[in-house]
Amino acid sequence: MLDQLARQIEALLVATESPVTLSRICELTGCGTESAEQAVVRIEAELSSGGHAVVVARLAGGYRIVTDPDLGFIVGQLFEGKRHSRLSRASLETLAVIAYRQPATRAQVEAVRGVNSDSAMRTLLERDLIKITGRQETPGRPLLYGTTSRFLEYFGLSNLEHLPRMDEMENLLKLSAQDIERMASELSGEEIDQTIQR
Amino acid sequence: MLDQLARQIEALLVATESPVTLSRICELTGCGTESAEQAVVRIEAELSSGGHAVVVARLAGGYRIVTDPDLGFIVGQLFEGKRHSRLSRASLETLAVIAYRQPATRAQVEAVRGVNSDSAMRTLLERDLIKITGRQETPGRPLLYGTTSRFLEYFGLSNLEHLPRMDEMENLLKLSAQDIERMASELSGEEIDQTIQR
Amino acid sequence: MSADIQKACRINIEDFEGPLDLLLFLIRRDELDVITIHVAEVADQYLKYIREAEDLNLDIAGEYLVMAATLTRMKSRMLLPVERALMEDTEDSMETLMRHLVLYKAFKEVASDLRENESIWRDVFAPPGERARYEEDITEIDSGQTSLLDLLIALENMTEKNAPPPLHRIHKPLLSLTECVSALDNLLPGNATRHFRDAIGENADQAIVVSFFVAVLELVKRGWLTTEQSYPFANITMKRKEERWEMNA
Repeated sequence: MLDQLARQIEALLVATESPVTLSRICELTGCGTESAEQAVVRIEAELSSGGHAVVVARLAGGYRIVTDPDLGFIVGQLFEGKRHSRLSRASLETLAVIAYRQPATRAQVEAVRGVNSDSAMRTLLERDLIKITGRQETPGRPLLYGTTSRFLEYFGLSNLEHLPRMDEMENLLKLSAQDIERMASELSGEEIDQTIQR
Repeated sequence: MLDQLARQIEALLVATESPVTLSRICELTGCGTESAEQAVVRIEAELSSGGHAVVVARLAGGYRIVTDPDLGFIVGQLFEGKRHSRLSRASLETLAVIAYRQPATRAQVEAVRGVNSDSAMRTLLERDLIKITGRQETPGRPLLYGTTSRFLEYFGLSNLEHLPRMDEMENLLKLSAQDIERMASELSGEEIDQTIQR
Repeated sequence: MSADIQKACRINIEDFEGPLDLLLFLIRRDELDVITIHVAEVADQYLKYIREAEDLNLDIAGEYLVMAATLTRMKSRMLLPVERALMEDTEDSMETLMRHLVLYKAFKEVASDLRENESIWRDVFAPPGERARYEEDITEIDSGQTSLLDLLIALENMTEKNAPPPLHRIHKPLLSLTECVSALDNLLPGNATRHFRDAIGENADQAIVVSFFVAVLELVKRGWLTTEQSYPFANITMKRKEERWEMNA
C-alpha cells in the first residue's frame, strides 16, 4: 500500500507529458532528494507486486510511468498507422555519430560514414531526434548538430552518459579526432570548390 | 495480482489518448464483454488496494485510467505557468521574416507574408521574442522590429549568426532551387521595397 | 560463372551504407582482421565486387568509386618499386584507412545497439499526460518547445504555391465607372429586366459588387435605368430605359 508521498509522486509520473526530474519532484512535493528516490523504489515495488501493466522508466534525465514493453503488442494496436516507422540504417549511423561527437557538423558525420548523409540528417531533424545547436567557428562556419531530449526518450536512455559503449567510444573518438577533422575539412573543402566551379 | 487479461486492459486504459469503449477493448484483447467488464473491476480493486494514485474513469462511453482527482493539487502544478504549446504558424512566419530581415517594419513583414500580421506581431512582442528597435527614416517613420535575446534562448542559439543561412536551408528542407531563389529575393531588401512602393 | 563471381553477385550494393560498409563486409566474409589486413587482398576483393556491380549495370554511388581509386593507388604503389618517401606516404594512408575502418565499425555496432533500444522502446507507451485537465488559461511559453526547424518550415511554407498572395494582390481594385457601365450595357439587352445579383454573378466579391452598385446608381440618376426592390435586402430588379448609353455625353 503506497504512502502519501509515493502516491503524489506516482500521480506526477502518470500525468506528466515528459519525464519529470528528481529536482522537480522534490519541488512539487516538498520532499528531499533521497526521500523522493526511495519513494520511486516503493512505487516500482508496489506496481510489480500488483502485477500492473506499467513500470517507472528513467528517461532523458527524469522519470515517467510507461506501459510495460511486453504489452506493446496490445497497446501498439491503439496507435496503428500513427506510429513512426523504424529508423533506416543510414539514419541510425548518422545519429550514432552525432550522439557521440556532438556538437558535430555534417562534414564530420560524412567523414566518419564515408557517404553523403544529407537525407538521413533531414529525417532526423524532421523527427526531432537532432537539432541545430550553433555554428562551428572554422572557415565556412558550418552548422553544428546535437541530439534532443526526444532522442533520449526514443531510445529509452536516461541521459547521454548512458549511450551504449560510452567508454569505448570516447577513447576511440579521442584517438581518431584528428583523422575525423582532417577528413571533414577535406570534404567541406571539396564541396566549396565544387560550388565555386558551378 | 492482476491476471494477463486485466494487465492488457490496464495498459490500454493508461496509454490511450481518448476513452476506450468496451467493444474496442474486446476487439483488441479478444475477450467477451462480460470478461472485459469483470477485468476492469479487478483493475479497480488492485489499484485501490495498492493505494495507487490512479483510478479507472468511466467517461463518454468508455474507460481510461487517470490520476485520482484528490491529487489534483499536486498534478495541477505540473502544468502551471508554462505553456508547452508551439508558436502558431502565423507567429513563426512573422518571426522568421523579422529574424532574417531585421530590423524590419510591419509593412515589410506583411509584404512577405501577404497577410495582415498585427496580431502575430503583438503575440511575439508579448512573448518577448521581438522588440522595437527604432524607427525607419522614411515617410511615416514606421517602427522597426528585431529579435530579442529571449528569441535566441527560445531556439537554443547562442547568437544571431547561428541562424541557418538561406543556402543551408536548401539542404535542410529539400527546397527546390526555385523556391530558395524566390525566398531569398523576397527576403532581400530590394524586392520588399519595390512591393511597398507599388 | 566462377564460384567467386557467384559469391559476389549474391551481395547487393543496395545493402551497403557506403564503401566502408562494403569493405567491412568483404573483410568479415573473408575472415580477415581489420588491424592486420593486407591492403592488396582487400583492394582485389573490393575492385572485383565493384566490377561485378558495374557489369550488372547497377548504379554505383561516387563514394564507392573514390574508394576504388584509393585502394588501387595504394596497391600499385606497394607493388611497384617507388621512392622511400612515396612508400611511407602510402603506409600512412593505409594506416589512416584502417583506423577509419575501425572507427566506422565501432559506430556500426553502436547503431545496431541503438536499433535494439529502438525495438524495445517502440513497444513502450507513455500516458498522454493530463494537461487538458489542468491547464490554466493564462500561460507562458517555455524554451525549446518550438525548434529551429519549425522556424525554417514556416519560412518554407511562405513560399509554397498555396500561400496567400501578397496583400496588394488580394484586394482587387474597384472597377472604373466606365468599365461597369459598358459591362451592364451588354448585360441588359433591349428592354429586358434583370436581377442585379444575377447580372454580376452570385460569386462576385465585395469590390465588384460595390463597383457595379455605384454604376447602377449613376445610371438611375441619369434616367437610363430604373430599379425596383420589393423589400430591404431583396434582389434589385433593373430595367433599361434608354437605348443608347453615352457616358461621355
